Order: sequence, then C-alpha cells, then structure tokens
Amino acid sequence: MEWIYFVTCIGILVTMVLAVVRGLVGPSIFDRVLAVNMFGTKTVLFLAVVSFLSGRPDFLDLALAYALINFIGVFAVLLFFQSREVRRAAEAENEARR
Amino acid sequence: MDLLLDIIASVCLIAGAFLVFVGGFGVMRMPDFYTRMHAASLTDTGGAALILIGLMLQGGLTLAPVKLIAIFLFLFLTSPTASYALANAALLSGLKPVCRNETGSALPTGQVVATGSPDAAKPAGKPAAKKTAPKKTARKKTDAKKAVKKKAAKKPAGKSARKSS
Amino acid sequence: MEILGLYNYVVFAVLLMVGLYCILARTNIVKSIIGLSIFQSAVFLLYISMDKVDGGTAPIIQPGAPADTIYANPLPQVLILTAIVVGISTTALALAVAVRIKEAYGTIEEDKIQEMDREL
Amino acid sequence: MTIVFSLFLLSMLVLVAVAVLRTDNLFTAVMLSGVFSLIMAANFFVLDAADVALTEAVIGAGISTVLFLGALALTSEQDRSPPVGSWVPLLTSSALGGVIIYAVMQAPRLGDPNAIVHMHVAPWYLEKTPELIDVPNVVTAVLASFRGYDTLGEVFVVFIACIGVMSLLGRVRPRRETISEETFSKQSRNLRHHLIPRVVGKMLIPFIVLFGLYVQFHGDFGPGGGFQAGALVAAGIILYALLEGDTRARQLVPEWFSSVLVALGAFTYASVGVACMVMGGRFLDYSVLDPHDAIHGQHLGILLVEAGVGMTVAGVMITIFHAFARRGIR
Repeated sequence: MEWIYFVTCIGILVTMVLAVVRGLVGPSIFDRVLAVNMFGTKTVLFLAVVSFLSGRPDFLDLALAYALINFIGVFAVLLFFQSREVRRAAEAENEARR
Repeated sequence: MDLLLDIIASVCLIAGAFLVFVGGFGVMRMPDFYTRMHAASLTDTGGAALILIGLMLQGGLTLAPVKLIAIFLFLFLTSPTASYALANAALLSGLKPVCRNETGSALPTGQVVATGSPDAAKPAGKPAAKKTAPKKTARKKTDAKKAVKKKAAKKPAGKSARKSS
Repeated sequence: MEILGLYNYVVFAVLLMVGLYCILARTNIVKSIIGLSIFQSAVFLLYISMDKVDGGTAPIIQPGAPADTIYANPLPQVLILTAIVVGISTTALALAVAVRIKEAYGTIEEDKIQEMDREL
Repeated sequence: MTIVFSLFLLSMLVLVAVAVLRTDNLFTAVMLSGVFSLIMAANFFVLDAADVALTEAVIGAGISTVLFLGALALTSEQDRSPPVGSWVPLLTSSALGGVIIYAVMQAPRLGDPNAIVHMHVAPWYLEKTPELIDVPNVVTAVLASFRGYDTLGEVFVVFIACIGVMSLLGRVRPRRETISEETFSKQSRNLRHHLIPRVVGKMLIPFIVLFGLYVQFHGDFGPGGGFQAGALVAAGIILYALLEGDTRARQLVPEWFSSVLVALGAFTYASVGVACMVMGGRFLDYSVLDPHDAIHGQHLGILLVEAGVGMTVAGVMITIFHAFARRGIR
C-alpha cells in the first residue's frame, strides 16, 4: 500500500510543479491567482496523503486547516480588484490636484 | 476483504492522482484564462474526491475518515466558490474570453456579448432570452447559444450598475 | 546521496541570497519587505531542517507507540513556531510604516523619497 | 522518501523566490509569496514539524496574503525601482551566499541521528516530558512549560508590534490622499452583493472558529496550541470582515474588545507566572499550582498559558487587520 501512496504523492507534486510554472508564466495576473488557488488544493491533498504515508493519520488536522483557510486569500483578491478602479480614480484626482 | 478494500483504495488513489495531473496539464496547455480555470476546477474536485475516498477506505474505524469527510465537504464548498470569485474578478476587470466561431478563426465574442452592441440585437426575443435578461431589452439575442453566454456576462453588468448607483 | 543530504542547506543559502538581494537592490519599500520575509523563511527552513531524524516522526508521543520510536527534535520547532507569529506581526508593523510613508510622501520608492528630502 | 519530496519542494521554493525577486508587479509578488509559504508549510510537514506546518499554513495562507493586499491597496501596485546600476548588491549577496554554502558543506546531512543538535537537551526533553508534564505533544510541553519564559517574551513582542501598528495607523486622518466624495461613495468595501461567496463564506465561519477552539484545546494531544488557534479564530473574523465589510465586522467584534483581548492574554500569561511565585514556586513553574499533584499543576498552567497566548494572537491579528482595512476606507 505504501508505494501507492508514494505514487499518488509524486503525481500531486508534479501537478504542483505545473501549477507553479503557470504561476510564473502568467500571462495575466488572474492566471497567477488561479495557480495559487490550485496550489492550495493540491497542498491539502498532499498533506492528507503524506499523513497516511508516514503512518500518522491524526495529522489530518493540518489538511483540514488548509481546506478551511485556503480560500480567504481569493476573497481578498476579489475585494482588491473591486476597489481597484476607485483607487485608480483617486490617484488620478490626486495627480491632477498637484 | 482487506485485499478487496486495498485494491479499491489503490484504484481510487491512482485514478485521483491521474485526474489531478490531467488538471495540472490542462492548466499548462489551455489557451486562455477561462479554459484554464475550467480544467483546474473540474479536475480539482474530481481528483480530490477520488483521492480522499481512497484514503477514507484505508482509514478504518478511527477519527481519520471523519476528518477526511470534513475535508471533502469543505473542499467541495470552497473550491467552486473560489473559482466563481476568481472568474468574477477577471470578468469585472475586463479580461475577455477567447472564442472561436464556426470557421475556426479567433473572435472576441465575449466583447460583443458584454457590451451588447445594438446592431447585434434583434427585436424578436425568445422566452429563454427574456428570462435571463428581463430588464435589458437592448441585449436580447435570438441565438440561444449567445443567451447562455449572456448569463455569464449579465452578472458583472448588473453589479457594476448597482455599484455606480 | 551525500550531497542530496545537504540540499536543504544549499537552498537555505540561496534563499538568503535572494532575500538579501531583494532588500538591497530594490528601492520599493514593499518589495523590500517581501524580500525580508523571504530572508526570514530561509532561516525557518534552516532550523526545521535541523530537527529531522532519519526514520523519525513528529514529536507527539502516541499512547500505543513502541518504546523505541524515534522522534524529531522538538526544540527547533518551538523556536520557529513562535518566530513565525512574531514574524507576521513585525511584517505588519513594517507594512504600516510603508503605508505612512506613502501618505506622507506620495510614493514608496526610496530614491524618490531621498530626492524629496534633499529638496526640503 | 523525505529526500525525494524535499527535492521537489525545495526546487519549487527556489524557483518561486527568484520569480518574486524578478517581477515588477507587486500584486504578482504577493501572490507568489503566497505560493512560497504554501510550499514552505508542505516542506515543514515532510520534515516532521507538524506544529510549525500548521502555524505556517494558517499564518501564511490565511493572514499574510490579506495583510499584504491591504497594504498594497494603500500604497501602490507597481514596483518602480530603477534598473540596478551598481554591482554592490549582487556582490554582497553572493559573498554572503558563498560563505554560507562553504560553511554548510561541513554540516551534518539531513536526518543524521548523530548530529550535534540531537545530542544536547533534546533527548532530555523527549525523555522527561512524559514523566514531568505528561502531555503527549512535546512541542507544547517545551513551548509552554520548559521554555515558558521564552514564549512569554514572544507574546510580548507580538503585543508590542500590535501597539506599534495601532499607533501608526490609528485615528489620524491622512492629508494628501483624500478622495472626493463622489469617488468615495463608489468604493465598495465588502462582498455583500456576491451571493455565492457570501453564503458559502458565512457558512464556513462557524467551522473555522470551532476548529480554532479545537486546535486550542487539543494542542496538548495533537498539533496545535495557542498561536495556531489564535490565528485561526482571527482568520474567521477576517473572513467575515471581507464578506460583510469592515464596519459590520467591527460591530461583531468591537475595537475595545479586541484591544482588551490583546492585553488580557498577555496579562493572563504573566499573572500565571506571578501566581506560581505567590504559591511558593519559581516564576512560571506550574508544578506548585496544585499542591497535591505536580503534574496536574503543570496541566493547569499549560492550559491557562495557552489560553493567554491564543487570546493575544487572535486580538493582535484582528486589530492589525482592522487598522489596515479602516485606513482603506478613508
């Protein structure tokens, strides 16, 4: 059974590498956010499988914490983009005033 | 019995790892952001489900399967929500999907739908089109396919209208 | 195999270099803060690499575990656990300073701030 | 096995760090540093540091990104550093890197059981914890009891950092960056009109807080403790603030409450130490807390101290987030 876990881990790790490459290449910033989000999901799976591989399933707490926390960042990004236009307008106003 | 359980779990784990990998491959190879997101989100939930089910079968009668079920539920709730939020942010900030028409040439259809140019709109509206956009008569399309796309485009349009009011 | 056993430490050195270069070469204050947090993470990596023992497991003693179970070293973990939380607080403090600089000068580029200071 | 995983994770770490260095867009840099901390946490877990991995997970994935984005919203998104003209930074950092690489070549390889680190006090901690404190999680035992003095110091550092942020981003209204009323009214400060995130997010908040409490009180038996729990609870509140707007979040957790929480936590920690002195022991020597049973006294002391840590960390994170968020509104 051990080597099945190991193969699964390697599969997830390779996917993580692909996600990182997408995050580095871009091209748009949303691709990067997508890569971060996907990477988070993969980390949850990786932690879950590794905790079985190392024979300590009680460490699933970590994966659980990730699954709960991971998407807060995406909401922060959404809010950030929402206020972006207003910020730009404010910056332009300030530039004009100077 | 144990052997059977092991085999089922192994199949689930390997299939899950394969699906996850396919998702990663899709994210690498797909042409634009929205298709990449499609690849990521679909195989994400599918692959995650298979891997977590495989682990559950191996967990036995301990607390571990309960935690795995919790992870499963949370991933199923959060992953699509995050995808929605992301797609919404992308549409709001004006990232257009790349669309192809029948001849195969790339056409920025998303732009046509999003701006709702009056020449494209025809007065005879199908009921389906009416349902999706009851307020905005200028945006009616006879093409049902476009009406579906409009659903996606409608949300941010309505939102920006509310935001500016 | 021997060199792979040192890979963690080499990566630690590379991350230190990247962090330091980011702090020194970039004039943008927020970028410098990000470089600082990379530097910090490199140190965390060094400490946690030290705690690993071959064939060991995390230092949480299971009730039914055999007596000869090997556990990882708990001491670096304690140090880094607190350091991470302290790190985020100090990063927040640095970011707060950056925000105040932006409000006062209208920019967070060190070279422009220095120019403005010279003009005064 | 560990080596294979480390190979993947550490190579990704270097890749991401270099990308963070090279990019001009600060938003990209923040996103990539989110990936960086995720890789770091996975790596910690592979290296058998479950508690640290949990901390890095909660702090790095949940709170750090939100704080950085908040700061970016207040400063600027673009790094306008001029191209590096001099060789000094490159030379300095290469020199440092060279020296360190030369030094670590003498270091014991990863996982060497005969390394000097494992010879000194660590075996003593592992051996004596079941006997003296009787807590399964040795990390918690060392953190709260053996090295309680150290942790007290760290809690006060966090406390002081919070005071610093509050005094920097306090009530003073900034002068130059004022925006007109019209632009101001357009600014959306929450995600209330997004139905799906709002419903799902609000559904998850109780679970996050509940899980935080679990981590707090299960910290003796599994990975967890006050630091992680405080950050988790704060992450729940921050999620609420993102969804419903900062104003509403401040109605939920008033500012005086989070400030009191910060002070009360540090006070609890220190007063447990003083109580130990009053009962005839030394500072933070919990054994005297129960005159009949030294181990029970230790348990009581650890429980109280961890509660104090949790309160302080949760309060500090919430306060810092509010400080940044409110600055964005004005």
